Amino acid sequence: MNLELRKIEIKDVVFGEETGLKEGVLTVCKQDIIDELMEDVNVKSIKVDIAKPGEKTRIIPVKDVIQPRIKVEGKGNGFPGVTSEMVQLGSGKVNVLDGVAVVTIGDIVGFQEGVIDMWGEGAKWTPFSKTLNIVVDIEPVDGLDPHTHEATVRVAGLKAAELIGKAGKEAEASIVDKYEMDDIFTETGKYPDLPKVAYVEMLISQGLLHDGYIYGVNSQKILPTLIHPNEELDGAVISGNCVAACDKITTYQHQNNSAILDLYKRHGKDINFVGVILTPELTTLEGKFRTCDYTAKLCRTLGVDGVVVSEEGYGNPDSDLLMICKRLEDSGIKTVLITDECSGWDGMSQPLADTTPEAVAVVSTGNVSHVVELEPADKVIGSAEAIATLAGGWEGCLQEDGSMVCELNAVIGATSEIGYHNLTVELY
Amino acid sequence: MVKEIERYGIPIVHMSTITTISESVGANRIVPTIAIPYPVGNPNLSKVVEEDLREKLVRRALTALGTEVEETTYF
Amino acid sequence: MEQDFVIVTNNPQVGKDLGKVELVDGSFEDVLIKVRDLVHQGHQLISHPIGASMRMLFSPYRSVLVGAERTQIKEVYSLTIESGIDTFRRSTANRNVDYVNADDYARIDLELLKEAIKEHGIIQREKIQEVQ
Amino acid sequence: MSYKVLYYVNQFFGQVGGEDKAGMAPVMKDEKVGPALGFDQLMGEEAEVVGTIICGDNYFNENNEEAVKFIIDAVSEKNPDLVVAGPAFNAGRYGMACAGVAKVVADELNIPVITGMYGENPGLEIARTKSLVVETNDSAAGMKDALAKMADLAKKMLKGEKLGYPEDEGYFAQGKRLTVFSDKRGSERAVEMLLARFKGEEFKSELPMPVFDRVAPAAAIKDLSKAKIALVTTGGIVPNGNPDRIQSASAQKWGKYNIAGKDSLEGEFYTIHGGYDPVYANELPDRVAPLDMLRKFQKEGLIGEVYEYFYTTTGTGTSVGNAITFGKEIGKELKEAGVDAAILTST
Repeated sequence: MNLELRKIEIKDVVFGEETGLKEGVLTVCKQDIIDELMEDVNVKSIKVDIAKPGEKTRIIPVKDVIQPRIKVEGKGNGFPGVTSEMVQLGSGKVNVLDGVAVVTIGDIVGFQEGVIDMWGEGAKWTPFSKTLNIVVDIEPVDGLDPHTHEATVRVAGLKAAELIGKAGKEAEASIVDKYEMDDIFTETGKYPDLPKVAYVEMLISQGLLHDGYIYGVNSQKILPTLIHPNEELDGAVISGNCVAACDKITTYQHQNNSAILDLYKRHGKDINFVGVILTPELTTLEGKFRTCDYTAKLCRTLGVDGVVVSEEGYGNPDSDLLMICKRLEDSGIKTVLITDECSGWDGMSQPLADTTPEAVAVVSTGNVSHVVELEPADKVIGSAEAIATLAGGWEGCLQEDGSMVCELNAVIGATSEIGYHNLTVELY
Repeated sequence: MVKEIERYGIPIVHMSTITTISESVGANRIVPTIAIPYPVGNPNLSKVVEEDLREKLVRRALTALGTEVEETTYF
Repeated sequence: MEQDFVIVTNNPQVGKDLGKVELVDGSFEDVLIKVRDLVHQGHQLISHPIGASMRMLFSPYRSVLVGAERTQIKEVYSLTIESGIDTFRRSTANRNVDYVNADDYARIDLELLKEAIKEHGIIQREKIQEVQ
Repeated sequence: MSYKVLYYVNQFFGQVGGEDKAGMAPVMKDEKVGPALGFDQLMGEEAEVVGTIICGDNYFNENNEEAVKFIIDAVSEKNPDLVVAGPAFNAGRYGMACAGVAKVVADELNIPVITGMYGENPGLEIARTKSLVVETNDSAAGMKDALAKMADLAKKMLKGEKLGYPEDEGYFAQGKRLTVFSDKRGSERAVEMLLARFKGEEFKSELPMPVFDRVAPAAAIKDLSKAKIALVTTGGIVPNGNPDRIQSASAQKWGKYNIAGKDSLEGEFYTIHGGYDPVYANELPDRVAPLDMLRKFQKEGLIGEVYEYFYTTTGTGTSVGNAITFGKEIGKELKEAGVDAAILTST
């Protein structure tokens, strides 16, 4: 497969009469977005806002983050299987509005968290404080069942990104990243001496607000499956997750999966990157045994020498992560895990829910219970109730000057377990 | 605990239900037992049968103490 | 087909229509302790005792599937429920239960429970086919 | 401004006396005694030792409540910026006392503590979580080095400087996992770690799994019929009423109970273990700690005798550090009592 991600550097985003792109400034017509999204009968109202790096703005509760793009050569605009008809992704040329993100908010349940602070202390902890964020607040009609509610908000975000992405159709790219990888046999023919490496990406697959989708197929319904890295970079995987703010993989992070990108960088040089295995994190133990066995079997079938495994979420997925690790190491496959940890406020607790001696190489992306202080915002996009939920975690977390203390687990992407962010943990 | 006691040169047998834990804490002689709430017993059995079971388990533990081992061994 | 599971729950929204219910009059932690006692007696642990995010640990409600009959005491079940209880206590040490959103938690717990029952059902059907 | 330091030593380093004085109650001296003098000199202008607490090791461990109260009062009165204890080298009771001082001063008074110990000192597991523990030699021959390292780190602590990594600075990691920013994102670190593994290069896991060392199996009992066997449990079986108030989980201590003349534990013992349904053990505690069967075998002559004390604690949630300490303490008693073998039951 041969995919070109052509990055168009966006310097600023403004509202205007017509959506378009000129000299690095993206103009967004609010009404266009509202009209497009209101076509869904389940949508009651849409609000659109902009949040830029450095502004004293807080966005909450974030549901998903999506990168606006348009395919300028080859098939597969939008998100095939979800917002457009099914086609094979992974090839062609895509114009990417680099530096812009569509951020959807909308509380499906009252306890949703997921905060992005665009300035100050809070900005350090989330990768999405560095993007120009077009925030789409989606309110559905009353009386929707929660499944339909979630789907409405999810699809609205994807459509908004698609619409905004169209502005990049004619633009010139400043950077062109090429991703080219043939079938495993051809690649191995080219690099016979390089160690073969697979990437196992685990996805929360447990039901409402805890889902991921591959070409629109709920990952709960699949056995672990092999996918070409280009397909994921081209939009084949999207997020249906509304909890686990700090360590869920947003759609944006699937489109720009850092583990895939960093393995790609070494492809043909230090390693032979053979593919991505998407593994559901199920909820029953028997289901977990089955998917973990199956994942290890796929890796063995591919004849890999090493695997990078990334987790999504915290709690029961820790079991899957370590079971996969044990099975791989037992088969002689060198394994590196990426996970976050919960070592308590003081960092003194046992960090993972489970342990296995086989997990000898682990990257920690941060302590989800690490406590950070967020100053009061000048402007809140979203819901004040969500802040109350965020601030209501314990006595004294809301301070007199209006600042609040929260755990990293409320901050979007803080401890991303695909290693998207730059946090780590050191032992003192 | 089991390891620290053995460090004094005292042979020790670990009667335990979760034997993977027993192995990971370094027990050298292990007798797998019945269940967590009743390792050396089984209230679901009749009194006579339970007595017999309990006697066998403890006898096994004593056998373990009287047997030379090189590595983690189950009795 | 005879239902082979019991729902251990403190969630008032879980109805008998889903199957046999062992209603726990108590907290999330009390549900886990009840599950532990059943696992210790030889009930299979069907669904994982804790959720997939920190947020769901602040829920006042939790539902867990265990086997209906005492079958065999398996280490993996004991270890999983023990570590689940440990994780729960560790993660919520400094946190309050989020009662404000109790109804939403109940609703989501119910939805996740239904998915767990479905997932369990698929596996059971496969097993029956193996036997045939 | 010069910082104030308060020093803690045992009877030996406090120049009161040896083992015969180990029972002495704590005293507060306004002068610098023993290592406090050397430490004071090393601190130079930056800090001054304003007093030395001297306490007998046995007193501290046996009259813990009184000792702790004395420490709280003494430290509150002097209000130092730092408390220094030891170094205790490999002296177990002294190490436990230093750990006890660290715990109470850090938890109750929120004043930093520094001490020094050898890696196998039983006090280390508690002390490292409550204070900065400098790694020392196993005997007082290493006093000079130990004090120099302690003084260096003490200066940094007093000035609020960031400490380097434990392995570079010569202290034991406190087990505190700090979330910090890295110059590389997580995925890049993961790929580099995998490459290091391929090349057989050294790499550092960012989340090390707990490691368990092993002990060579002790020799088997040659003649069981002459053996004295001890019964130990982590199942939380205690005399009715739990006289020693052993915790139902995350145990901080163990208990020992005389079982001479008892044919079983039934009726007089029950379980306080928080990790399982207690119904079955309460019905018959011997289902957890099978004294009745041992007695039966004793009568049959299969074994020589059952040791007159039965040892117990709870296994659930108990820290590895405490488990090691309990094992060491119990093992020592068993050894001194001439016990030949032990049965440990766990739930």
